[in-house]
Amino acid sequence: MGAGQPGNRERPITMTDRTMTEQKTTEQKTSDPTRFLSHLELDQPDKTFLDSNELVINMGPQHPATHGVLRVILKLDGEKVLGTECVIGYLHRGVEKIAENRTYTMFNPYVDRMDYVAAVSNGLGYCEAVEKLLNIEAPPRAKYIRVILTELNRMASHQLWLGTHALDIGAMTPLFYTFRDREEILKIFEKYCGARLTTHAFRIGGCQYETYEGFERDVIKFLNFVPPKIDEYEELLTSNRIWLERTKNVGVISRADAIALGVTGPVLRASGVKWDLRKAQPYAAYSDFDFEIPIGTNGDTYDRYTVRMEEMRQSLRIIRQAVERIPEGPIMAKVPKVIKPPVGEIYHSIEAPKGELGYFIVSDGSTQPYRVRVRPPSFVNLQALDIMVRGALVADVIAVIGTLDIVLGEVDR
Amino acid sequence: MLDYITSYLSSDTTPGQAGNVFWAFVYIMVVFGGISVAVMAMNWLERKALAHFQIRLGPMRVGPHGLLQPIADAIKLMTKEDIIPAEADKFVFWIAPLIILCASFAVYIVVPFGPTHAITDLNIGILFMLGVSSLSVLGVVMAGWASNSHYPLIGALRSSAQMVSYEVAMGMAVVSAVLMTSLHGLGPYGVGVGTSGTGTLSMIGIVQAQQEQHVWFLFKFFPLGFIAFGIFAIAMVAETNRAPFDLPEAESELTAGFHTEYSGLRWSLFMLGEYAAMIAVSSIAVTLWLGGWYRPFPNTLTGETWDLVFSLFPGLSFLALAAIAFVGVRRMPKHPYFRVQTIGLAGFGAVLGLIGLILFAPPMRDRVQDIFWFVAKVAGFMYLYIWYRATFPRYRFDQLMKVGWKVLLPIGIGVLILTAVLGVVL
Amino acid sequence: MQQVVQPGMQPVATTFFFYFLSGLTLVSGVFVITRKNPVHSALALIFGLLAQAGLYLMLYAPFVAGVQIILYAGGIMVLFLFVIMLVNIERSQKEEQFNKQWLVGLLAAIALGALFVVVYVKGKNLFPYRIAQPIENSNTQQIGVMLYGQYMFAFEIASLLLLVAIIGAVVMAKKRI
Amino acid sequence: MAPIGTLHYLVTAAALFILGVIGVLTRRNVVIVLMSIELILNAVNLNLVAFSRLWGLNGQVFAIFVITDAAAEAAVGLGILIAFFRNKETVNVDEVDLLKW
Repeated sequence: MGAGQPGNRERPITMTDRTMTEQKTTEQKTSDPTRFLSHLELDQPDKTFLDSNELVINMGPQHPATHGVLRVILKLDGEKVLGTECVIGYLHRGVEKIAENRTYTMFNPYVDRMDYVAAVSNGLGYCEAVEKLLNIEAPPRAKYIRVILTELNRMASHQLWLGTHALDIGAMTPLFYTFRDREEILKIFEKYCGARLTTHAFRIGGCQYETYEGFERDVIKFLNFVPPKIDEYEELLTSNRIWLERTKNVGVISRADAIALGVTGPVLRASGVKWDLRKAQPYAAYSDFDFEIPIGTNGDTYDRYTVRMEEMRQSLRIIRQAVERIPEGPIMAKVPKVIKPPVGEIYHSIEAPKGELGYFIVSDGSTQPYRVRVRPPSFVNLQALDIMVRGALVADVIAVIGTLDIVLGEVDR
Repeated sequence: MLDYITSYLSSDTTPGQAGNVFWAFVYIMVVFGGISVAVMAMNWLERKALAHFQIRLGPMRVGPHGLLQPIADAIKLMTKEDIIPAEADKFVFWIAPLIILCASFAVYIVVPFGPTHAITDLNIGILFMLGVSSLSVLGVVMAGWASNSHYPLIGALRSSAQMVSYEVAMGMAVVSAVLMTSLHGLGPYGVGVGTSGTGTLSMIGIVQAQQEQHVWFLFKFFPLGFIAFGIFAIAMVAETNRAPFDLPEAESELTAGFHTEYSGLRWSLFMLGEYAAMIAVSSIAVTLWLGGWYRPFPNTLTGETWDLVFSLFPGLSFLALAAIAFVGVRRMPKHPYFRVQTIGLAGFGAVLGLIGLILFAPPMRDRVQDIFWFVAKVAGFMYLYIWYRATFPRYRFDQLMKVGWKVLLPIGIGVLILTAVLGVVL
Repeated sequence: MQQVVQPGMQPVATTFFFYFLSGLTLVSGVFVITRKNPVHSALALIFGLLAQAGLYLMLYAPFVAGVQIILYAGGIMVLFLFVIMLVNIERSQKEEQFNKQWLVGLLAAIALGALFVVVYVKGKNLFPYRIAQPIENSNTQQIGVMLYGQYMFAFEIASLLLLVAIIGAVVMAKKRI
Repeated sequence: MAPIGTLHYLVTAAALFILGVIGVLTRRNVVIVLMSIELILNAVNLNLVAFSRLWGLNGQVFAIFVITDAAAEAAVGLGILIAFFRNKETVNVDEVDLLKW
């Protein structure tokens, strides 16, 4: 508006100006941390549809596509997203506080309830952290079992992600296909430890259970069963024109931004950073196996999709190697009956399906941890939502929430 | 009075044209009742077929293989509490589903199920159909606005923009088909010969033109008919707000779009309207490009033998359905719990078989044939709708608009011009 | 040009339908100008337009009726509803609905009405009381011929007008061009 | 009852016209003023079509032109309305008193 007023007329831009502004923007892009803040200015009065800053819409906490109880406040200009703000905490159960009143062993099942679609990974991270604190090491057979189950769990988590992500974008059918195949993994879990979702498979110092009769056979059967199924998902989606249009160049996050925000996991790798804790800081028995880290180039939703699809295949590779080479021996290290770690603190992180899952445990020498702090990948990755969707359309917000692969149990803890 | 009723039977025109109020009323009842039943059947079929696409079983509990599920759903929806939001505009909220329903049902006035099996034949038939079906946009907009809520409003804005813009491309495709009624250039098979040079907008006239020219317009001016049909087939999916163009009711984004705030009977009216509109646009497509009630291969497989063979199809298809039902009966678990269901399915199969046998009788055979082919073609489209829904992800709004305005519309105009040129040149 | 109408095509109960449809038109017109809520006005206008399409059908103008439905009810009214949704009508509903000169306006309109009455009463004989024979049953084709023949220039001007209107509307409504 | 003649249609059209005029002259809401203009145009159309029953098809052709005109008018009018509303936040016709903004 004011374009007709004198003095407000724009100065013709010269060449130097342009280069200067360009420099400025690039500089700003890398250094200014405030651009990560959302500028919602929610206290401004809600005006009408025609204003540039008018429609504030609540997506969630009851919404079919926010993967649980995430509430995203969207500021919209028509369909264009001007800014978002995530409101979390609807699933907060105070897991970290509970830890302070439980013994180390008693707290173990609680971590399963954080990322409930990847409970095995959570347990692995916690057990390894406490083991590190106690300065003991699980026996090799236990490590191999842990790797097999964790990778199976990664498969399950990615399959669930794929199904729900595709459903968000409007393709209904992959959901059922992935759930059919995830069922096979859950059956193995059920046979192993009796639980399907919140498995509580590992104990501090190793595994509680020896593998059941026919475990290897089941796993090999699964390994032969699932690759054609992955091809089937890809057949439905990868070359689908609409899928490509919906995912390519949507929710782009640059390499620098991803690192600056602390994003990890497939989201980081899709932006072209080759960072996988299984390779970078090998834990459990991962150093024994041969596998690739798939990375993307553009950091868009499509790259994240391809990275995860490839990760599924790599997981299968790891599982195959582990099952073939699984050593005999004990499954439990010598662990004191009452776990009383020495005074000290420890940070241990693993590569969960969604990214870096870290446990920071402070011990005061008693049977209960003084403080447990979890670094949940979903929580950190969720930060990137705002920068990924700003300027995009409402439909892209859904796609990006799906591609971030968040689990609200883990975000809220 | 009896004369009045029977006199129509010997005439060869639609009741609307014959001015026979009694038969017009009968036809209206039959058509609207039939459409309602078809919507219910479609509901069942969609859930069942979609389920089998998705390795599920779909409804299985209510009746054998869930055959009574639509009835159960209808009863549930009718008895459900009908919620009107406190801040909603009551009157507009109330009338919006009715507008959609009326718009999608009024279209059937001119749908030709056979040469005489239509309620009436307007000489602006196709214009009437397009016009009336475009009225459902009003219902959508009003529903979204009256709900007084953000999601329905966005859904309504989306859907009105979508329906209006796809109507344009749709109109182009329709006009090129209408043009073909007056252009008798040779088709690729050298069959497009005719005498009269007058075009028509009447639905029956369009099918008769195809009959006279011995070609479905789909194959006329070979690629052109196909392209026009393709444009229409895409635009009609967008027009009825179905996957992959179901943005207005994209459940993952807008919960349910313009009918988010509706419940119970009113919601079911929306569904009824949506499915009726799907059948309506499919019948436009069938009439314009697939020869309407005309049987397949009218130009190559001619002669009395073929006529006889094709006239057996209605009966055969019902017998096939009956056979499927009896296979289902055989595969029913032999448990007392399933006895009622087994008997029900067997009865259903018996009724289907009986209908099939009746349709073999010569007088029935000839009467029903037209309707059968029309319905079979429309059913093919219905299956396509389900197939799309099972296969495709959803477009984003800007992409949808791009497809409508930058792809379909220019191609449509091009096809229209080429059709005109070819028709004059050939 | 005069063609014998098939007996079947004679409209049924013409008198009743005429009074019904014209009554509907007028009542909806009254609603349009009296409702507070523009959406209700638009709804009334839509019904009026549809009733008028019925009147056109009674006048053997099926093409105009079709165009009326497709363009007016399906196009222009959607545009109206769209705009009503965009602008904030909450406030305008609370305000005074009629302007300060409403009495003058009403008087002027009544005067105009009186003029009409005078003209129609005086010139009653100009219009034959019975309606003329329908020109042709399907006159859609003839309208097409006229549009592309006799009225070719007007037709082109109309298309130009639409183009100008499109550009004008975009220029008006867009925030930044 | 007398058979329906041209005059019946003309009277209906005249009444509709006057309703439109009343709407234009008395209402304050721009949207309703625009709708009243549509009423006026419709009254004209009804006249044209009624006369075309008597004197050939020219009336119907003109009715189509009038509908075209109405579409153009609605598009431009509503465009102006949106521009106006964006600046003044009102749809009140009394407040349209600036020739520029």
